[in-house]
Formats: sequence, C-alpha cells, structure tokens
Amino acid sequence: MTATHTPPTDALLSLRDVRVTFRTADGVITPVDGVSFDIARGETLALVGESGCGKSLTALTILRLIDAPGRIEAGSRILFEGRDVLTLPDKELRSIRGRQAAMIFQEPMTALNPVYSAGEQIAEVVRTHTKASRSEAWTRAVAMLGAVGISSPDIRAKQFPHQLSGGMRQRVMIAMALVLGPSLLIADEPTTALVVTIQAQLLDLLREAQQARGASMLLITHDLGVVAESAQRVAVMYAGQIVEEAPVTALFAAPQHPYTEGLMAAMPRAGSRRERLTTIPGTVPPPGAWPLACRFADRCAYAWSRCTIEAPPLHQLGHGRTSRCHLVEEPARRVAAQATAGAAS
Amino acid sequence: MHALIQRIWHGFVVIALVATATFVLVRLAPGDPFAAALENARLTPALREQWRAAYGLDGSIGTQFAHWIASLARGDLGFSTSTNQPVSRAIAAALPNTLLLIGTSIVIAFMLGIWLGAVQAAGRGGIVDRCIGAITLIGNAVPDFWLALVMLLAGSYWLRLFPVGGVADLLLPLGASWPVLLLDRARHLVLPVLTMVILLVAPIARLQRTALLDRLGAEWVRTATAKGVARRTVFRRHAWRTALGPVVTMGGIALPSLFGGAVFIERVFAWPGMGRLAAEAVAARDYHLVVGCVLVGTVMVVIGSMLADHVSAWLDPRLTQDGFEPGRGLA
Amino acid sequence: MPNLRDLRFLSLCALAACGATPDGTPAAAVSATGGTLVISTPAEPDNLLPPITTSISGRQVEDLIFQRLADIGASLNTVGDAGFTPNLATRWQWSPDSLSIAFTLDSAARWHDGVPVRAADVRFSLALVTDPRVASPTALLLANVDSISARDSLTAVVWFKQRRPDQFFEIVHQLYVLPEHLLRTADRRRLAAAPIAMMPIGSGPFRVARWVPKQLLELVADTTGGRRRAQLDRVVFAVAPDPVTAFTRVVTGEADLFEAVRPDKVAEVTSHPQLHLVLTPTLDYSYLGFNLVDQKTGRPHSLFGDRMVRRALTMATDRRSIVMNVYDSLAVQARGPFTAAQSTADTAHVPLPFAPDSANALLDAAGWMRGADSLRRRNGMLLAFGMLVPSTSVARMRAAVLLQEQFRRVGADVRIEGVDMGGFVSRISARRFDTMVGAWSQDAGPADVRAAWTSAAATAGGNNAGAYRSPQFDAHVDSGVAAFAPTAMRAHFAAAWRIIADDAPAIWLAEPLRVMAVHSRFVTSGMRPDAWWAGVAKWSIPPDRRIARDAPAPAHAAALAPAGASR
Amino acid sequence: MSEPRRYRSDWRGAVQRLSADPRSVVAASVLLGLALLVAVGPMLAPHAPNAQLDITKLVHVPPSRAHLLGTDVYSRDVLARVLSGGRISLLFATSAVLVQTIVGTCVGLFAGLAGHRIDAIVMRGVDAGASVPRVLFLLALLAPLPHVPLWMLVLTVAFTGWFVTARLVRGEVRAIRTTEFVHAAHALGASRLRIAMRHLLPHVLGPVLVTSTLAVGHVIVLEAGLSWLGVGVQAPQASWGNIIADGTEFLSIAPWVSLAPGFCLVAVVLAASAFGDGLRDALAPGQLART
Repeated sequence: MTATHTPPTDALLSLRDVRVTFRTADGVITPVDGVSFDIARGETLALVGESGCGKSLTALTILRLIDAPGRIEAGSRILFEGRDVLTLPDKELRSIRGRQAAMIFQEPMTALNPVYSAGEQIAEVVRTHTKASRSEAWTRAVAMLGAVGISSPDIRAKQFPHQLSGGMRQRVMIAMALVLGPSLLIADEPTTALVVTIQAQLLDLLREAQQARGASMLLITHDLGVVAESAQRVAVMYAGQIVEEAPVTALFAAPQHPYTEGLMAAMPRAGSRRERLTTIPGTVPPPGAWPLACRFADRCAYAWSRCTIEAPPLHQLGHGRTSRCHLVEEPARRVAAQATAGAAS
Repeated sequence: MHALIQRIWHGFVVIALVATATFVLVRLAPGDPFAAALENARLTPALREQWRAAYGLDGSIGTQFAHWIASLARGDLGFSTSTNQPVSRAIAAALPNTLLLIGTSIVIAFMLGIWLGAVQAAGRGGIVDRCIGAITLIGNAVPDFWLALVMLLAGSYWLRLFPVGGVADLLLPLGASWPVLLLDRARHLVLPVLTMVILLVAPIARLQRTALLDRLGAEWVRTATAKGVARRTVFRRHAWRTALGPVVTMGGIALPSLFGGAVFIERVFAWPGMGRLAAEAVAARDYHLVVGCVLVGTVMVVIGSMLADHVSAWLDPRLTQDGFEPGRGLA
Repeated sequence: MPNLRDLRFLSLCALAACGATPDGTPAAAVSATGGTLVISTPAEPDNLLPPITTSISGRQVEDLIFQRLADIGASLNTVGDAGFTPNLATRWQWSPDSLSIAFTLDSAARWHDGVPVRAADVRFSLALVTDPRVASPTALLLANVDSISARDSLTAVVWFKQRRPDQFFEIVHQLYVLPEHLLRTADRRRLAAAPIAMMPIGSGPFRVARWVPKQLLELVADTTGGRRRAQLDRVVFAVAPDPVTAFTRVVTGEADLFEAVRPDKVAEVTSHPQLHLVLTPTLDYSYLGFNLVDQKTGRPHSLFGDRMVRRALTMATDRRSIVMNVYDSLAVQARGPFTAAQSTADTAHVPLPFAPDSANALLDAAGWMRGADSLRRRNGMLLAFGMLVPSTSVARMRAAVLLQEQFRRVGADVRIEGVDMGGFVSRISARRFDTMVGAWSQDAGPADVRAAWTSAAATAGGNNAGAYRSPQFDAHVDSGVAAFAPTAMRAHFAAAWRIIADDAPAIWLAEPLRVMAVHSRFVTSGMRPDAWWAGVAKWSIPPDRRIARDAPAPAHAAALAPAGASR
Repeated sequence: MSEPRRYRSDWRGAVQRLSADPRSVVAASVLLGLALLVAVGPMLAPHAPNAQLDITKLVHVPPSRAHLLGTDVYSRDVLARVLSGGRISLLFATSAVLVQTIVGTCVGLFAGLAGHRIDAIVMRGVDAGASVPRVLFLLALLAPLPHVPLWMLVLTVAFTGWFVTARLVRGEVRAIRTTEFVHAAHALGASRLRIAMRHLLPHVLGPVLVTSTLAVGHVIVLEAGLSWLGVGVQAPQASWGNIIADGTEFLSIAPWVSLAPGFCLVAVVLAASAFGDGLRDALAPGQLART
C-alpha cells in the first residue's frame, strides 16, 4: 500500500504515509489512513472529498494542530521546506505557525476570538513573531485589512467579530494569515460558510495574494467549482485515503477513479441538457465501518469480485496522475459497465 | 443609555417590592418591639402599649406604612427601638463593616476560585483536578456556623495567632500610628474572611472549570495556536479570558446569599455588620431597623448585580441584551 | 466528665484567696489606683436612663455611673436601714412616726460635668420616674412613696404613705438620683430617643467615655466628684453575641471577666494559670409554669386546673438529675419561688419528692388511664400538652427536652414549642400556653414574690401568667412582708412556701449559682447575690500584677471632655 | 463488518453514558447506600433515637462498642440519632428541592414563553425574591412560631429557593425560543403548552437536574444553620442539622457528636455534586469535552 513517490527536490511541502488515529468508546479509528502528496512552490493543490473523508484532519496535521484524543501515528512524515514538522521542537514549530505556514478556517463566526477586536487579533500575529511595537503591529494590521479589501479599515479594526459580516470576518482571517507573507497557505473550506457572490471575491483575493507572494496553497473544499477556478492540481480523498491525483484540466477531462467520475457527474454544468443529476448511491461510511478492500467498492458502479477481496494500490499513471483502482489494470471492465448504464438511463 | 435607565427602573421596582413586603411581614410576627428585652421586667403590656404609641409603632399597618413613606421621603428611615438611635445611624455604622468583610472575601474568593478552576481545567481529569474539586467542595459542604466556630477556635484559641472576633482592638490608644491601626484591622479580618472564602470558593472554581473546558474546545483557541502563539498565552488570553464572563455573572446573582451567609460569620466573629444587625433587629422586633436593613441590603444587591452585568459585558462584548450569552444558559 | 462537687469547695476558698473577705471589705488598703477591667458580655444595654432601662446589662452600667442614696449590704437585709451603707446620702434621720426620712447629701458630690448634686435632683428624680408620660416600669415599685421635698440644698425629705419594714429599701434601692439640669427639658414621652439616654451624665464613680454600638462600652473613673475615686481607671464592656466567642476572649486573655461560664468549660477555667473560678449565689430560679386557666374559655385548664394532675406531674420529674445534667454541680434543685440567698428563704423546706410510682397512681386515680401506646387518655382526650420555651436560651431548651422525656415515661405526650424571646414574652402575656419553661430574677426585697405568684399578679398583664390564686398564700405573703421582726417574717414565708409547694402551680427546677471566670490579678470585693458588680468601684489591681492594658491610657481620659463624648 | 449502530433515544443514551462513567456510578451508589442506610437503619439501631439512657452518668460517653458513635449531652445514642436524623434530613432536602424545582421550572417556562412585558414583570418579582437573604427571611418567618411542623419547614425553604431555577429555566427557554425547531413546531400548529411540554421541557431538564442535585446538599446545610439559630427541625426529632447545631457547643469535649452527622453531610454533598457533573456530561455529551 505504500506509495512509491520520490520527494521531488523543489516540493515546498510533502506528506508521506500520514496516519491519524482516535481512541473512542467503540475502539480505535483512523480517519486519515496513509495520505501522501506534495505541493511545489507557488502551486495550489486542491484536496477534494465529501465531508467526513478526513481532508480537514489532514490539513490540521501539517501544523500539528491535532489535540487529544487524536494522535498522529509514528510512521507519518511531513516535510515542510526540507524539515520534518512532526519531530520539530515546540519553539521551532511555533516559529513556523503563522509566519511560514498559515491556516484559514471554515467558520469565521467561531474561529475569531469574540472578546478581542479584529485589529488586535491580526496585530497579535505580528507581535508574536517580530519585535514590532504595539503601534507598529497595529498599523500593519490596519494596512493588511485594507489589502484584503475591507473599506475604512481603521474603524473596522476596532470592531469586534460579532459586529462584522461573514464575508468581512473571513477577510480578517485571510489578513491574519497573510500579514507575515507565509510561503504556505492552508485554507480549510474558506468560503463554504459564505454566499456565492462573496465566495468568488474571496477566492480571487486569495489567488492574487498567493501569486503576488509566490506562495503555495493547500485548498480544502468539497466544491468542484472552486477547484476548477483556483487549483492547478487536485487530490481526491475518500474514506481517509487519496484515491486519485491529477492536474486540474486532466482530471476534469478524463477522471480515472470511479468516485471522481461520480463526483463529476453529480456536478451541475452550465448548458448541459440533463434534467436529473446522477447521484452516487449510499453514503460515506464512518471511519469505524470501512469495507476491507476497496473502500468505494459497495458504492462503485464497476465493482467486481476483486474489488471486495484485494485493496487496490495507488497506481502511477504518469504525467503526475495516480488512481487507486483495479480498473487501471483491467480497463476493459469499465467499458462493459458503461454500456449497461447507458441503456438504462 | 436606554438599557441603563431600564435597569435602574427595574432595580427601583425590586427595592420597592422587597421593602413593602418586609414592612408588612415583620409586623405580622407575634411579639412587639419592647417585649424582647427583659422577659420578667415589670414592663406590663399597658406600659408597652404606651411606649409603642410614643414611637409611632401602634395603629394599623396601613397608617404606619403611610408615616414611614412620608418620613422616607424626607430621608429619615425612622427610629430604631432596640439600638436607641436613628436607623440611618445604626446602618451607617454597620454597612462599612459588612462591605469590608464581603468585599475582601469576594475579591479573594474570586481570584482563588478562578485560579483553581483554571488549574483544574489545565490538568483536566488528572489527580490535581479531582483533589482540588473534592477539597473545595468539602469547604462548601460544611455548615457556615460550624466552620466559623472551628476557624475561631483554631485561629484565636489553639494557635493564639488572631484576635477573638471583633472589627478592631478599640482599646488601642487614640494616638496609635496608622500602620499599627492597619495591622490591627488586618489581624481582625483574617479569620472571618478565610471562613467566607472557604465557603465561596467551591461554586466559583466549579463554574470556572466548566466554562474553561467549554472554551478550550472553542475554534478561536485553535486559530490562536495556528497563529504560533505560545501555549500559555493561548490558555490565558484566548481561553481563560472568555471563560470569566459566566463566573462574574454568577457572582452578581449570588450576592444576596452573601448577606445571608454573613449572619453566621458575623455572629460567631462578633462582627458588627449588616447581617448581625438585621438578625438582632428581627429578634427584637425592631420594625424600622429590619425594614431599613432589608432596604439597604437590597439596594446593595441591585447595585452589585448591575455591576456584575457591566463587568461581564466588558469581559464579553457579545452580551448585549440582559447579561446572558444567547443560546448558552449558565452551566 | 470530672465530678465538680469537689470543685465547689475549691472555688469558695478561691474567693478568699483573691483577697475578698465574704463581707466585701478589701483585704488590704491598696494605695495606687489604676488598671482596666474588660468584661466580655454577649448582651448590650438597650439604654442608660434608669427609669426606662429594661436590660440587666443596662442595670450593670447604671450602678457604676449613677448614685443611690444608700447601698444595701451583701446580707441583703431589707428590714429598716441596718443593712445599708451611705452613698450619696452621708446620713439620714427618721421622723418619730417613721413616715418620713430626712437624707443629708454629701456636700462634695458633683455630677460628671462638675455641677454640684443638690436635694432638688433627688426630688426631680422621683417626679421623673413616677411621671405617667414616661411610663416607667419602676414607678410601680415606688407606690408607697408619697413625695420628696428639699428642706434645704443638701437635705432631701422622703415622705411615705405607710410605715413598712422595707420602706427604706424601697426608696433607696429603686431610686437612682438623676441630674435635673440635664433632664428637665427632655421629651418625656420619648425619653429613649434623647441623646442623653445613650451618653448619660451621672454622679457615680465611673462615667461613660465611649459607646461604640454592638462593639464596646467604655467607662472611665470620674475624678470631678468629691468622694474618693474608683480604684480602677477603666471598666470596658466588650460585646460578643455568641457565648462561646465571649468566653474564648477571657481564656485567650483579651478580656478579664465572663459572668456565665458553662459547666463543660469550668475545668478549662480552673486549670487556667491566670483565671479564677468565682461562684456566687444568685436570686434567680427557673421553673416549669402550668397555665391553670384555659385561655379560650376562661374556665380552669382541662389538665392543669386539677391540683392532683399538677402534683402527679411534679412527682414524675427527677429534678435533681435534670439540674445535674444542665448545670452539673453549679446549681441546686429549687425548693420553691425563692432562693437560699434571700432573707425570706426556708432552707428546711422539703419540696415534692421524685416518686414516679405515686405519680402514676395519682394519674390513674384522676381517671387518666394508660392506652396500648402507654399514653394516658381520659374519656377520649389524650394527656398531651405543649411546652413553650425560648429557643435562644440553651439551659431552658435543655431542661425542656429532659422534662419531655420524663413526662413521656408517665404517659404524658409533650410537644416542645421553641420560639424566640419576642414570641415567648408575647404568648406569655397573652396567656396562650399550656406550660412554659420560665426563669425569674428576684429583687432583694421580700415583696418581690408578690409580683410573681400572688392573686394580684394573676390579673391580665401581671407576671403570674399561670393565674395561680391562693388567698392563704397571699395572706401569708402580705403578713410576712409587713412583719418587722425577722423571725415573724420567716415564719409567715415558711407557711407560704408550704402552701405553694403543695398547690404545685409550677415545677421548681433549678437555683443556679453565678459561675464567673475572673482574671487572677484583680482583688474583687462587694459581690452581692443580686448584683455581682456592686463593688466594682472598690476592685483593684496591686501594682505588681499590672499587665499591658492596665497602663494608664491618658489619651482616652484626657482627650474626652465629659459632655462631648464621641460616639 | 459491523452493521451501523441504531441511534438510541436520548434518555436511554444518557443512562448508558452515565453508567459508563465510573465517577457517576460511585456517586450514585454512595447516595443510594446512604438512603438505604437511613431507611433501614433506625429499625436495626440498638437504641431508640430519643431515649435518654441516664442523664447524669451516660452523658458525652465517647464512641465505644456499646455506643458506636458515643452519646450526646442528653445521654442519647448518637448512632441512632444520626440514622433517624438522616431519614428526616434526606426526606426534607429531597422534598424541598423537588417542590423548589417544580415551582422554579413552571415559572421559568411561563416567563420564558410569555410576551416581553409579562416576562419583565415576572422576572422583577423573581429578582425581588432572590435579593432577600434566605437565612434572614426564614429566621424572621419561623422564629416567632411556637411549633413549625416538618411540612411547613419544607414549604418555606422551598418557596425561598426556587428563584435560581426560575432564572435558569427562563434563560434557557428564551435562548431556545428563537431556534428553528421551535418555529417549526409553531408552524405545525402546536399549541403553546404543547411546545412547552414536548419540546422545551426535555431540553431544559438537563441544566435543571444538574442544579437540583447540588441543591439537595445545600438544603441540608441550610437546615443545620436554621437549627443553630433555633428555627430548624423541632426537638426532640433528630436531623443531621440539629445534631450538628447542638453538638457544636461541645466541640472541644465531645467532638464526635457533631462530626458524625457532619461526615454524612459532606458525603452527600460530594456525591450529589459528582452525580450532578456526571448527569450534565451524560445529558449533553457533545456540548462539553468528557470531563
């Protein structure tokens, strides 16, 4: 099952066999089960999957934000700018958090501290990592608020989170992440909680900020639309594992793994004539109840006996593409199933 | 501003309600102001009736209430028959002592309670957490008078460290320098305050611990960690700071029981405060003094709870309406 | 529990050891004056104007700051003027028909504000006490005094209505001499509200230096008066409402005297290096009073109207054990409504015995038959009654619980009705009770019993709450009070005590001793059964035994001008 | 492959979680043990609680085989009194807390659901009641009465203690009132009362149950204070409170008299608060991290 990735020299971040376990009343579960991927400098990788597939947890492992009862297993390795984050002493890890790698969370309402003003929370990042005085940190915070598109930033900086709108609060989060110009941005579903119009603005803001600083970004989302617009490469996660990885255009053109194919089919396309969207039968099984072999087998349209016996490895397809499915070795089975499916619809 | 005016109006209504109810209730109790003194004096009922008339304590409750309201309008709380002085002077003598006792106790109990709650939350589920929990609870489970007596006997009799009750050593020569007087006051304050703190610290520590555990799981704590802020700072600035609100709000609500609880402590430690003044006034059927004490006590409570709401609103700006965090009742 | 019987012997000789001979004259004349006596007390005076004072602690202070014409001796002999020592009056002259007495006042006597004391003050004092607007409780006790006239500035003549053996005691003991120049303008209907009621000016050995309510009342030796000044510099009453706290102050040395040591603390006092246990007889006795009249109907009480039931219930109680349990050896079983220390006592009198068998027999005879539950009933009515008791008095609550158990053993179902002092007094004066645990502090005079047990006191408002009416008892008391010869008086009273004992209107319980803890540095004197504090002006501390707080506190004495004493 | 767990209804889930937590189990067993002890104990005790054996010779006898917890100042067997007193104290406390909780919850629900003006009026009344010191009020009310039967003591204690519960319930109800599921119920035509019973009550019951378990201990402590002031359970009936109050006077020479019931009192309060904590976690597992 181990991936055969060789760490490309210029990768900013590379995860190898990252595994996270939780001890619960019903025994040990591993919601993140051997995840590996790389992000090159300046590149945006989208991590896609339905909720509960472990993508947010994976993001949290990068800055070691997993707290009890969760545990990052020994075998995992996370290399950030050549150093393994999991073995870093606390002081060094803290100097990376917020300065070299910064995170943006999904729910702006609860992610900002309700009793400190927006400006204070941004200034805190500056004062934590630099010797800046209080007033210097404040001016940089106000400047940053302006940079993320907040009007009259000096007034807004004094306001508390509950006095700001959802979009504005997320801009504060983004300002907090960008203020020290990190080389890696980790955005955990940054726009899910917002209305579509604000989503587009924030995604543009993120992309411009990223390109301006040459930073790379790990974008966690379940919205393929966001993926298409913002990411260069995509990794699809299902039941704690990466099931397919590919450049964006290649993935949208010809998805290899049946799950990716299902996701694509379930996405409404402008101009398509189909009235009903095809859905993937069944639901994502909870971590404790994953099928033994291929975890997608019970919902896969092409599944055959081998899928329920032998767990498919992550096949390398060349051009940076991978797929965790036996169809790679027996493409013929894909053709037959599509025919019957076509006839039925 | 509107909210403040409304609060004051609510406070006024509460005070009026309590004062009227006490005025009537205390007169319904059998016995009269001059009966309690010397049980077999030749103070025949006829003489007592004459004395009651002299101090305006005869006649129907209605007329007495009218007289009292009229004198209240002039700022006169009436005459105290058991302490033979105007009620206002008796209260003016007692109130500072109670504020000193309760004020010091609250400050220390809150600081100690908040700190213990934090220590418990930090070491959640561990031995320290359990021990502190049990010890503070025992302090809360012991009857007030019993604890007061044990503290008195231990502190001033077995250990001979502290004076036996009282507010100050009044036999000190008048010319004594202020450090001597201050030290004397402090020595008198130690045992009663220690007793009250032991009684108060358990509920504060428990609530602080629960509120803190709740806040430690909050999103913004994780954001702060992700910003690279040091663990201790995250705990203090981001978790603890937001967990103070409910504790302060509870303080405001628990004020009345402090005045009540002080009855035991003020009696055992011979502390001339409001609790003892009111209890002795009730025993002596000193109608005007009882109503006076309750009136001033309620004003203190109303001011106290308003203060507590302001502090908790300052602590947590989200509390805009009436001091309760929407959606999150008091644990 | 150490048996304290031997302790009583120890303590009586302790009385002698600390310098006071029984008749109260100081053992050795001590030259230097000075020292502070701190009395630790749970109670605080209600006010300090004798006509309207009702508290014992008020009396204690007034005896030190005011003067009487003359003082009764320790033997409490109230017949004629033999047992009395001069005070404000240096000498007095009886008129031939002994219907008037001329008192010559001490010319050197001064009020604390320096104004001389004159006969007009004595006349004014009587007028004030007997003024109906003041409604003073002591007016009743001066009924036999017709008037007082001032023959000249230093001679006050007291005129009596009748010649009586205790007429001298009546005027001298009940009348405090008050300053006319300060009280003339006071509002007599609201005398307690006058500022002088809290900071009075007297002519006695001490004057009030400072009264901090609920904390401390400080008296300072007065030096303006002509007579020899008090031995002590200061007498301080330190107030602590809880008896345990008050007692602890004496044990830790913060105070010098505590007047009501509980039996379980006696060992602590006797073993204390600086404390003496001082036992003095008192004029107090406690009793379980029956209500002989049914308050609702006015007819005799269904239970206690019957003399046999009262006698049976009396014999059902083991009073000796009850007294032993509550007071240990610091009290004797009361024989009747009198105590050993008073002149009318009959120590030979034997009260009804503890005889449960005869008690049961009497109850059977009275028709109260025992049921299955061992409780007695008569034609359907249960032998059950309430016992009213002040819940704030530890000794009386204890006695109530002990009595209840003993009544249960003879088949009577008793319900204890604990109530605070205010409720207790109001129910007693409204006669709304079956039985009540009472206590009576007698006055020195023989007439005192009239106010408690004679028919006169049985009318509404009198203190004979049980409404015990016995003409024979009244007759013996009246003739006893009227008898000039002590032997005749004692004979009459002995007969009276036999009658009341047989009628059993109450179960006489205990005659407690006053058990005091006094610091050993004091030479005490003049302790009387009715007032242990009578001789405090003559108490002294030998110079070699002085401690820190005895040092003269000039700051206090000098700084306070007599009139403008600070509150 | 384990088939997915059926989702159990909230109450059975709560009980299951409660029995899984060792602390709550220990606390519950202590409470039940004490309740059983005082229920059965008095029958087994060698002496009657009020029997005065010998008021001169058997006073303050230290604990011995004859008297496991010694005797008090009336030569009564302290063990018998602690058992009989326990029955009264626990009965008294639980009934007072029950009445107090019911009244508080009803008023809280009413104020919570009522219009703004009515709510303000009711809450000012509650503030007035809560601002009177409870001990002083009870002292003034009970001291002058000659005989206070147990039921009257329970009612007066309860009627001076329901304010906290009322405030708590009202706070919860006003908070939940605005949430969707209440609007949904309105939309479906549910009457105001039905909403209160079916929807709000279960939700409010959690915090109320927690505070009332703590209140049991506090009521017993309050009764001890009242006994010391002379207005608690009437003599000669024993209660933990009046045994402690009477025993305190002899603390130095006979400490066992007040320590024995004192120990039981502390045990009840500790157990009640531990059980209260366990209950709160069981009823709202998601809300609070496992403590």
